[in-house]
Amino acid sequence: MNQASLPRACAEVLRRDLTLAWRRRGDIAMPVLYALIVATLFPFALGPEDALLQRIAGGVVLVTVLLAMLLALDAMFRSDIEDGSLEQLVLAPQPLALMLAMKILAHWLTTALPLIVVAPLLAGMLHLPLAVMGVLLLALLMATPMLSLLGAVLVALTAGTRRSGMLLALMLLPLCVPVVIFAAGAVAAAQQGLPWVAPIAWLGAALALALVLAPLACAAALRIALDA
Amino acid sequence: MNQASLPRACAEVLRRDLTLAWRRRGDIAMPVLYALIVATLFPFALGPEDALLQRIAGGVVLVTVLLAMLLALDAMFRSDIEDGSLEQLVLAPQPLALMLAMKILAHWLTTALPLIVVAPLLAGMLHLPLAVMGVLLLALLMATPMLSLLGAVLVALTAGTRRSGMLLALMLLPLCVPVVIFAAGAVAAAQQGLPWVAPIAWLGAALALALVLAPLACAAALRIALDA
Amino acid sequence: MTPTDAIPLLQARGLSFLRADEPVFGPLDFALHAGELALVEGDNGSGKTTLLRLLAGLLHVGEGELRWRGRGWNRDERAGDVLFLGHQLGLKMDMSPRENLRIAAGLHGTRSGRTAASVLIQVGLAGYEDEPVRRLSAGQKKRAALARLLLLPAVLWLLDEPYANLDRAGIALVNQLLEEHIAGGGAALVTSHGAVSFHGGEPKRIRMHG
Amino acid sequence: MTPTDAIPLLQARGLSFLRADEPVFGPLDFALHAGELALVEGDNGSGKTTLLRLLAGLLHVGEGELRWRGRGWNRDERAGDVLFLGHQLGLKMDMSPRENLRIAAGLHGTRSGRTAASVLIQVGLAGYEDEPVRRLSAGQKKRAALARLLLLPAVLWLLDEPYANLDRAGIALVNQLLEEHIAGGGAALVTSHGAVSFHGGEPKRIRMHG
Amino acid sequence: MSKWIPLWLHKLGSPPIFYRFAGTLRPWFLGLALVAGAVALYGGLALAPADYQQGDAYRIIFIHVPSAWMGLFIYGVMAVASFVALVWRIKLAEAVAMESAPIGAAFTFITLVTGSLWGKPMWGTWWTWDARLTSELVLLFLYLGVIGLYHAFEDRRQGARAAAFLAIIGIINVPIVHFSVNWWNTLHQGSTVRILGPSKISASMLWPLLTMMVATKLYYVASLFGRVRADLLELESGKDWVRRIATENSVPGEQA
Amino acid sequence: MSHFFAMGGYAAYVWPAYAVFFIVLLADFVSPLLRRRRNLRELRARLARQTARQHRSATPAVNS
Ligand code: HEM
Ligand SMILES: Nc1ncnc2c1ncn2[C@@H]1O[C@H](COP(=O)(O)OP(=O)(O)OP(=O)(O)O)[C@@H](O)[C@H]1O
Ligand SMILES: Nc1ncnc2c1ncn2[C@@H]1O[C@H](COP(=O)(O)OP(=O)(O)OP(=O)(O)O)[C@@H](O)[C@H]1O
Ligand SMILES: [Mg+2]
Ligand SMILES: [Mg+2]
Repeated sequence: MNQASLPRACAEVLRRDLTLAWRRRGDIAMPVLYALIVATLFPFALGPEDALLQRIAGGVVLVTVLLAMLLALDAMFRSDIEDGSLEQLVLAPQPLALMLAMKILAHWLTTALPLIVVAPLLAGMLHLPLAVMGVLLLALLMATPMLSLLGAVLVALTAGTRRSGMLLALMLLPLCVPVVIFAAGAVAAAQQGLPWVAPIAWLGAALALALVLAPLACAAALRIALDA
Repeated sequence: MNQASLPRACAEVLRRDLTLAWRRRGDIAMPVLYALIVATLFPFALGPEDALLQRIAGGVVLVTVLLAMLLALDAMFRSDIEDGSLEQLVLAPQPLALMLAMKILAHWLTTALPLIVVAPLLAGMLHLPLAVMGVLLLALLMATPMLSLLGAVLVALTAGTRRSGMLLALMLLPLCVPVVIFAAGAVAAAQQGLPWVAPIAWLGAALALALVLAPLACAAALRIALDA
Repeated sequence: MTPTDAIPLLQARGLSFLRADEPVFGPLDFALHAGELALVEGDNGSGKTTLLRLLAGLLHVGEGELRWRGRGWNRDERAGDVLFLGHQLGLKMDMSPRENLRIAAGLHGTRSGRTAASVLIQVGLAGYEDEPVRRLSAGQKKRAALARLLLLPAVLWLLDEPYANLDRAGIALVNQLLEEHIAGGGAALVTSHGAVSFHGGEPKRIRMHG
Repeated sequence: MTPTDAIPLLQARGLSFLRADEPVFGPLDFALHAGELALVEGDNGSGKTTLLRLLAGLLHVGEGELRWRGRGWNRDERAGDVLFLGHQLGLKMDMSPRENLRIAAGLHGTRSGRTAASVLIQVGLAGYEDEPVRRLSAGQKKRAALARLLLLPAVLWLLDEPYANLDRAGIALVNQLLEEHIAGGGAALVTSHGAVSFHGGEPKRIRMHG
Repeated sequence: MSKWIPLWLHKLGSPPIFYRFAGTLRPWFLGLALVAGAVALYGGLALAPADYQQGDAYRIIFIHVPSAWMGLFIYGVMAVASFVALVWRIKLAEAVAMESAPIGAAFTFITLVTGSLWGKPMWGTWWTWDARLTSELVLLFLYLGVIGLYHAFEDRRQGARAAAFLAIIGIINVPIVHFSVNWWNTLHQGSTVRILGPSKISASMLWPLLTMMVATKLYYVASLFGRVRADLLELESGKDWVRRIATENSVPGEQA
Repeated sequence: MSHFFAMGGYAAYVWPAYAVFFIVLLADFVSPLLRRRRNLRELRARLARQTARQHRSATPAVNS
């Protein structure tokens, strides 16, 4: 009998989710396209005035990326619940929090990372100054894992329900308000030539905390949500 | 044997979808909340400057309502496909296009109508002038059924795939760019005191066309999608 | 006993379904008359479900020919004559069995003398008429779906594994439903792995392999 | 033959599960020893599925007491000892049976001398190892799930209607799996409506009603 | 398990006892709330003089501020009850937590509406994205999230536990939202018009305010008791004591 | 009296505020009463259904 080792289990879960994402690579492209198109709609809806667009560029990119992630979040556990493989994961003799951390990592790699890669393009389309771009990317690198982690906890809570992603949006908003404020604050400060390190540092601290606590909370939430 | 009559079948389908929506009335509230939340995020991301918000209010409300509808669209046939009742509807001895038209109507009533009701609130929070509100509502009344109808055709096309709502967003957004342009054009014109009837009239004409063609296209798309 | 001289309800000649240009099941030839029951037999993966979905009109004919009452194979000819019960039961989970039947009746009409209430008692769901289907057990859900067979008018029943998830009483119920339907001049195609103990004569068999 | 003097693997005393404060099944008392098979019997809706989900640890005990190897009922005690196969098979539709097994092996470990390939041949999926599960028929999917039982190490199997959707060869396969498992000192709880023809002695029976 | 909980508290935790207890106390709380409310209204609307700057518009304060306080206070109660519910699986705590949420949401909603009705004459706008206003809106969303999650579950107790979890995550969030929003607003120079400092308020305005605060607290208890009673009937519908109530109250003509 | 109702010209703001306060709280107070009535009614219906079920299981069981 070959005992299952913890590293092997982690690797297997991560690998599984990445493989599944790859099999559906069309779906990876979707958040990116969604963000692209929403960013495209704004000039149509607001009129193509460069100064106005530039003024709102940072904020619109942030909100767009956030919405795109929100859409993808909903699917984080859905298929696993539907086909019963989440039950199997919960029943496996491995620390659930760690397994879920792997799933969250895979989710971030497949949804947030592509969004971060195209963010400069979006920002460029809305005429964000090049100098601010670095700060925007840094802010996204801090903010998106936060969203993945917080989102995972909430998705786990809704795991036992048949609700759409809307409820998730409602629950996530209060949690992501601080994240958006800090991220947008950093970008705005950079755009005005003010120091922007403080908000980024705050985000970093919060991220470190979330990295430790969110998987545990996620596991607890999942056990509550499945017990019906 | 009691033959099924066409009016009864239509009424039954409409009634069914409305009942189901009522049983999940939480879900009806969700697009509304989603729109509220997105509208709330913008001031956070852009800063609470009233003049700026007023300038972009019309566009943001339009895009927001559109995104909220888009999210809800995805669910139009999903549960019916999953539990096999769409198959049963397709196999029923009734004109499929008409049955689908009823489903689309129910969907519009349960998602778009609540959004239209809260749109003035959203617009008010973003300081859209009161005088423009009427035009915004008129534009929404034209634009949202268009989206429901076009969306239904696309949802039907993607029915056979297991893709997420993203694919839908991707396919729908190019189609709704013209809708957004006309609707936003009308609102912007009204805001600047210019005549705004022409874009609304165009929207109305397109809507009339869609009302006739979309259910037929939807039925055809559905038959193709299920045949796999 | 079976009127082989009459025009068959359903006739297949060299029928097969192609997936990626490969036939899922070999060319099939069979005819089904009113008052006949056919068992579709075959191992797992031999194409029984595929055949039933094809006959229901959900999949299109790959090769060969299908005739309905001796005429062509198109939707309008068969409208209202065929009922299909697949792996997915087609029940709305948030509605009660009674409401589900009501919708089906609105779309298909009802047999004379049958009501949703009477039919639900017959399938053994008395007391569960107004419970959301979501709260029923696997076998109770199946029974709720079977109630549709009793209520709606149709000549041909296509039943994919109707016995799965049912207890002994449930299996006896399905057999009884089939016997009554056949005796009343209906016809049915049934896939099943379990032994079907059918009283009204030996059923026809359609073998999927070979 | 069954070592009733030894500490039972699983022991239930006055066990019941409450839904909206109503017991779904009556208080149950039973004990299961290593090397024993128990059939859970009951009509549709009598609570068989609920019992199995409870024993798997997905639902929490409502009233009464459960003991595992004579000690308390907590997750860490049972870790790795229990395998559950429910109505939902827990297979990823986009992956092949082989890949699905590989993941399960990563989480649970494997029995010595078993490999994914050998196990898939044993359940009759030779030739389908690398086909996405989505493309398998209902019975083939079930077999892919059964392969997990062969590959993973576990003492107690909880099988909810393992015979459903299987052809005769598949049913014989399940019986053979159970016999080997029992003979090797394992235990199993099985719900089923069909007759279970079990060679290694008469199984224990747990009646859900009365 | 919970030996250190005093016996009387333990007894109160039993649903049928609490049902009766709440049933007898509720009218008293309601009556006191109505009396206190009436006194406060008379003091606030009739006795207190008009404000020298705001005129009579300031009289909204007598409902606005107590409601605002209740919105925050009830969130605290909900979070504590949630914690108890999760840790000790006490059914009564679940009911208290979940039935507090709609009351808290109602008060928060009232705060928002009365605030904007006050803001229009004072600030010239119904709404601005001021820090305090915005955090109040976020608080409403927190409440709605808890309510929504609770109702999203088929099984009520499971829903209660999931929503209790969310409520606890939310209370960590309350101070974060508060501070971050402050931080946010000081970045841009959005200034708030706060004319009435607490120190400036005169005694004739203060006592109706405080009386109304007491009235809202009493009302909260009365409303909570009514809601928890209804909830317990639902949660315990399998138990005999509920069936007895059901059959006792049966209306003739209905099948009992 | 009309002076009182005029609220120094702010009647259009003050009275709606109070109206909202009372209407919302009234709704909050009444809703559990209605819910209680409905629940008791449903419970009675459920009890009736249960007796119907017991009737059914009292008729001879098919299983051995
Ligand atoms: C939608 C608009 C408004 C909202 C959401 C709102 C919200 C709040 C909240 C949450 C509090 C409680 C703060 C605490 O106790 O920590 C509060 C207190 C208060 N509000 Fe408002 N408010 C609004 C508009 C106004 C307006 C227009 C005025 C007056 C011009 C006003 C005057 C006050 C006063 C005097 C207090 C008590 C201050 C204190 O406790 O120190 N509010 N408001
Ligand atoms: N999610 C649920 N919510 C409420 N009640 C449920 C739920 N699931 C099942 N029930 C009820 O609990 C009882 C037992 O259900 P369960 O699924 O355990 O039965 P079962 O013995 O597995 O039946 P079957 O043989 O039909 O699968 C049934 O009466 C059913 O109506
Ligand atoms: N969606 C699909 N795409 C590709 N191949 C499929 C698909 N569904 C089924 N197949 C393949 O077609 C064949 C027939 O499948 P079908 O479901 O009709 O079998 P079945 O006779 O119903 O089997 P069972 O008794 O297991 O239900 C199988 O070999 C299966 O692998
Ligand atoms: Mg099949
Ligand atoms: Mg079951």
